[in-house]
Amino acid sequence: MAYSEKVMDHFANPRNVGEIADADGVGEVGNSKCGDIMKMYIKVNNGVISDVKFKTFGCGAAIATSSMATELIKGKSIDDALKLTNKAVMEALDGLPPVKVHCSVLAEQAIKTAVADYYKRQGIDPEPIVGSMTDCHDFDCES
Amino acid sequence: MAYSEKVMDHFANPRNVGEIADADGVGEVGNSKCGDIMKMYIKVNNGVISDVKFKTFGCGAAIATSSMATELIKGKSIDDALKLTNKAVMEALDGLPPVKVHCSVLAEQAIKTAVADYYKRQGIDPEPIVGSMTDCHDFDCES
Amino acid sequence: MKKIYADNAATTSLAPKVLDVMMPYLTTQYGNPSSIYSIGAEARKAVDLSREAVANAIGATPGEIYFTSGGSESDNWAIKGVMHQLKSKGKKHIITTAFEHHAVLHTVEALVKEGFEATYLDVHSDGIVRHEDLKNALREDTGLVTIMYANNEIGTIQPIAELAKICREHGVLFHTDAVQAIGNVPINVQDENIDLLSLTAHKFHGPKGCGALYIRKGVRLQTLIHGGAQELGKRAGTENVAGIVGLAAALTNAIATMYERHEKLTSMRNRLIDGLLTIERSRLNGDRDKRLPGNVNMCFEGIEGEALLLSLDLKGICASSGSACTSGSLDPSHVLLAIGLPHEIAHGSLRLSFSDENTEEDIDYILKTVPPIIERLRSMSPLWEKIMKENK
Amino acid sequence: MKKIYADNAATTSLAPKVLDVMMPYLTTQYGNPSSIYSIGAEARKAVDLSREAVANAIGATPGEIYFTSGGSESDNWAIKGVMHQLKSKGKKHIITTAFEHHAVLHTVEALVKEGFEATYLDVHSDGIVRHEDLKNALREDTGLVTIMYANNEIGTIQPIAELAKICREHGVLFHTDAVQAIGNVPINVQDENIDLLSLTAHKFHGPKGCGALYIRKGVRLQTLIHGGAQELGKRAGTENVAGIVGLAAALTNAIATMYERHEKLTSMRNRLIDGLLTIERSRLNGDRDKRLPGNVNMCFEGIEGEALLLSLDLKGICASSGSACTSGSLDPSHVLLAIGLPHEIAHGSLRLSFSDENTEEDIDYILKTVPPIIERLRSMSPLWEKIMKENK
Ligand SMILES: Cc1ncc(COP(=O)(O)O)c(C=O)c1O
Ligand SMILES: Cc1ncc(COP(=O)(O)O)c(C=O)c1O
Repeated sequence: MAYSEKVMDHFANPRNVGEIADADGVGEVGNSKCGDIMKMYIKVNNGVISDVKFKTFGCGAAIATSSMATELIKGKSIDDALKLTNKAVMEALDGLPPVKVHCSVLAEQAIKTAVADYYKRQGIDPEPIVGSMTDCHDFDCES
Repeated sequence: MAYSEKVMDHFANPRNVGEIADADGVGEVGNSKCGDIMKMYIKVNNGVISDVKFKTFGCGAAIATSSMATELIKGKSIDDALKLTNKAVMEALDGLPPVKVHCSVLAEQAIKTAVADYYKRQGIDPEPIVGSMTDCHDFDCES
Repeated sequence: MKKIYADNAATTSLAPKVLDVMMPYLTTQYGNPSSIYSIGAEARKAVDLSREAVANAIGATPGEIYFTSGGSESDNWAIKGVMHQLKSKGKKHIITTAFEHHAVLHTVEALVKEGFEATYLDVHSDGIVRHEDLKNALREDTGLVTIMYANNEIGTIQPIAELAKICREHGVLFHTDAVQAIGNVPINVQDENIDLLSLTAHKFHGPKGCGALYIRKGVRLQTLIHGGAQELGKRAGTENVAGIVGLAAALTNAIATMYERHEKLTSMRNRLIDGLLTIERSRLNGDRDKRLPGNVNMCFEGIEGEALLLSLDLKGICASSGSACTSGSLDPSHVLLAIGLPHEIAHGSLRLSFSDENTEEDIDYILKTVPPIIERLRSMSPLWEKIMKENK
Repeated sequence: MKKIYADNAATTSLAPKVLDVMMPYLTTQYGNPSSIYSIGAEARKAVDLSREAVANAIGATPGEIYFTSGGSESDNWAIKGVMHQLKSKGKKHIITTAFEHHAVLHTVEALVKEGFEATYLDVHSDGIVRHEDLKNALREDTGLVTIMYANNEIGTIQPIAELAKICREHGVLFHTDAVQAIGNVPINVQDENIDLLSLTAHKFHGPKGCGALYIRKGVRLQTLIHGGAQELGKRAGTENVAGIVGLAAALTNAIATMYERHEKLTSMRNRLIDGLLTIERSRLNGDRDKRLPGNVNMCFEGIEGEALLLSLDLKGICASSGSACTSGSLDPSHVLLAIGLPHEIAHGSLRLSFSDENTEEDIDYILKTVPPIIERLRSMSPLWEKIMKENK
């Protein structure tokens, strides 16, 4: 395994844990069968993500990627947030073991799902902007 | 492997090595393909084996059993010599490793062959007295 | 920071006095046991004496003990060796359980791919095989029954003597993977009608990379590793002399201290189980009594095993979970699924396994450390949130 | 009494500095590499670094190195694994040589029993395989060619790069048992087109019971030991961490010191050969130049190998003979028969094999000790008597 120090730091001291009661968008990805569930709450002001919180059921990498992903999008514009790739999350964490790469994908998807929810609440069809969502099993739970 | 001290003693200091120029009986058993050849010379006086010598090509156990066998029959009557079993030789040597048991059989056969030769030289058919001889391969070179 | 090693079912420390016994064979006594000269003969003697010691430990004779590279090789050899041997006799059926170690399960699966057939016995919710199930599964063409002595995750101990007796009565060979049980429970292959038994040294304070297979006299099986005439001509390879000597010393010691250890560990274990069960929505996996003295296996709803283990590691506690984190698979433990747990609960298991080296203070520390970790993880778990909502 | 260990082809002493590197893993660093907590991660790191070191030593990448329990397992895995994999593709033919180690020969024989076919290449009187012979033996259905890098008895080195190139050109996989060669001659699996390569630690001052198999990326073969996900999922079993670390350290050291050792041993070897050849009716077995630097293998007519070895042991010299004394077989060496020696001569062979630890004084002592022993044994040999008579 051998997680990087960054991963362990974000696991031991996750940033932005919690819920946002009056969130503008909420996204949940993964499922318990797969072993990981990420739930992300965003608050949007003038197209900027002014606040973000998460709750995660999952392994160390799942928690750390959630934490890092929230850090990376907090204060960013929605457009920038949508550009966040799982690769960027991994890099920011100084890498992940190969078997844990899917966690970073999950984090990326959680953000997109929350943004999609935000657009939906705005009465905007999210699909052209965010793309279609896959769930845990679609990106290979086993790898 | 682990030969007993007795075996090592008889290997390092074999008794009765050599030839008897005017032997009364000579027996050779085994063959070089099998890896062991024993040649035994006996001198007979009044039905007693007054002298015995051997030459052996073969492993440590082959040399030690030859040596011990000659010790055991020297000074004995021919009848007693014929009663010498491979088991008695092994016991006198404090045992042999299982893969080396055939060497003691070879020693027994060498004595019998020498005695048979003695009888033949006396014009006596040895078979009723000594029994028929087998060679190395008959008692399983492999075991 | 306090360090507590509570993963003795994964591997154990090498006992210093076992290492002492090994040291000559790691230094001056480096001879090859097959060599004829003195230094080789010394090594041969060491291997022979070790074989005798292992035989004595399980009620076998030395000629029935074969040294291997560990439990996995022993399991593979026993199962493939017997089935390949019996194939020509028309035997193509294997009976095992759903919660065997992968060394057994994947071996059986490999045989199934070759055309053999397998029946997986139910292990019920308590993690114990029933002898009626075995009786019902036996077929005319059953060649081998392989059932582990004690499970490596939940520690449940199987009624091996009973199961093996049924096999003996039906003329079917019986193998047991006793890797977890040996040294912890008394085993006698004669009394218990066991035909083949696997063990590995590193589970009882011996070295890693050395195991043994007991093969009852008269049982024929094909060789797994062909070559030189080592191990009575049945398992080739220059002997791991130091490993073999260490295995025998460790096993001898484990057997000698078994009863007092059993008592001590059972009481520690029970106290820990009782303490952890006070945590909301926790459960003990596997029968509470028919289990290894040093095994505790719990599930805590709403949290995931790896996160729990990492948190424990940060507090100095080495433990493990059912899920094979490093195996590349994210599936929850096949053992917990076999005893009927749903996936989401099976993901949150914790195994704590103890040896002689653990103390009551370790239990105190664990009991103090686990609850706040669970609370923290649950506080950030959307699954826990859901469970709480549904049950309000 | 002087003690000279001259059987380094059978096994070598564990180098003290290799043991030093192993010691942490025999004491405090006892973690299971599959475990998630720190002590497990340390063990994992040690295994990973070792894998890297072994890869570097032979020009491979870490993902191509699989640790095993030794040379025999590696040979078995490579040969059975490849042939069982290729079976479904209609490949059923194996090419090997008549003088392989039994770990290869008996494995091939086991496959032949299963229905595979084998061709044994002639090794000629010099103990060297000819590439024309290989070319002629290749068939449409040849799946694997396995030829040892250097022979364990007579030390002859095969033209592996040449042989492997032919295989590559014909799309046939090439395995080499490099157990005796590795660390003694430079080997680069890339440059030499080797697809699979076996090695074992105890032949280069590493520990017994630990080896490796190089499997070129993309080469598929079936698993020999199923179970846990160790060794990239291809070889199950808790890793022998200390052994693996020791293997890597010993190999690294062997490679680093190869050239100076080669020079020193070659000169010692040649002096010994010249000296022993002055004995009446003696002969050197195997090519004089294309041989391992530390290998001397002689036959002395009229005497039997074991008696010679015992006599040498009494004088403090540890050596070996072609005949497998302890194997229960009294057959003379299959290697010597393969190079065309008649049985009675093949019975009388002596192998002396040297390592870094040997000195010129050892050679002096051996040269002084051997002739009187030969004389004594011949004086009591009826075979020698015969030879002398026939040649008078
Ligand atoms: C050429 C060769 N191959 C294979 C082996 C087997 O190696 P191991 O004894 O480590 O299994 C040996 C030595 O024993 C050998 O010399
Ligand atoms: C029940 C059981 N069987 C087999 C094994 C495999 O043993 P090893 O890792 O020594 O090959 C283990 C442990 O790893 C085990 O717990």
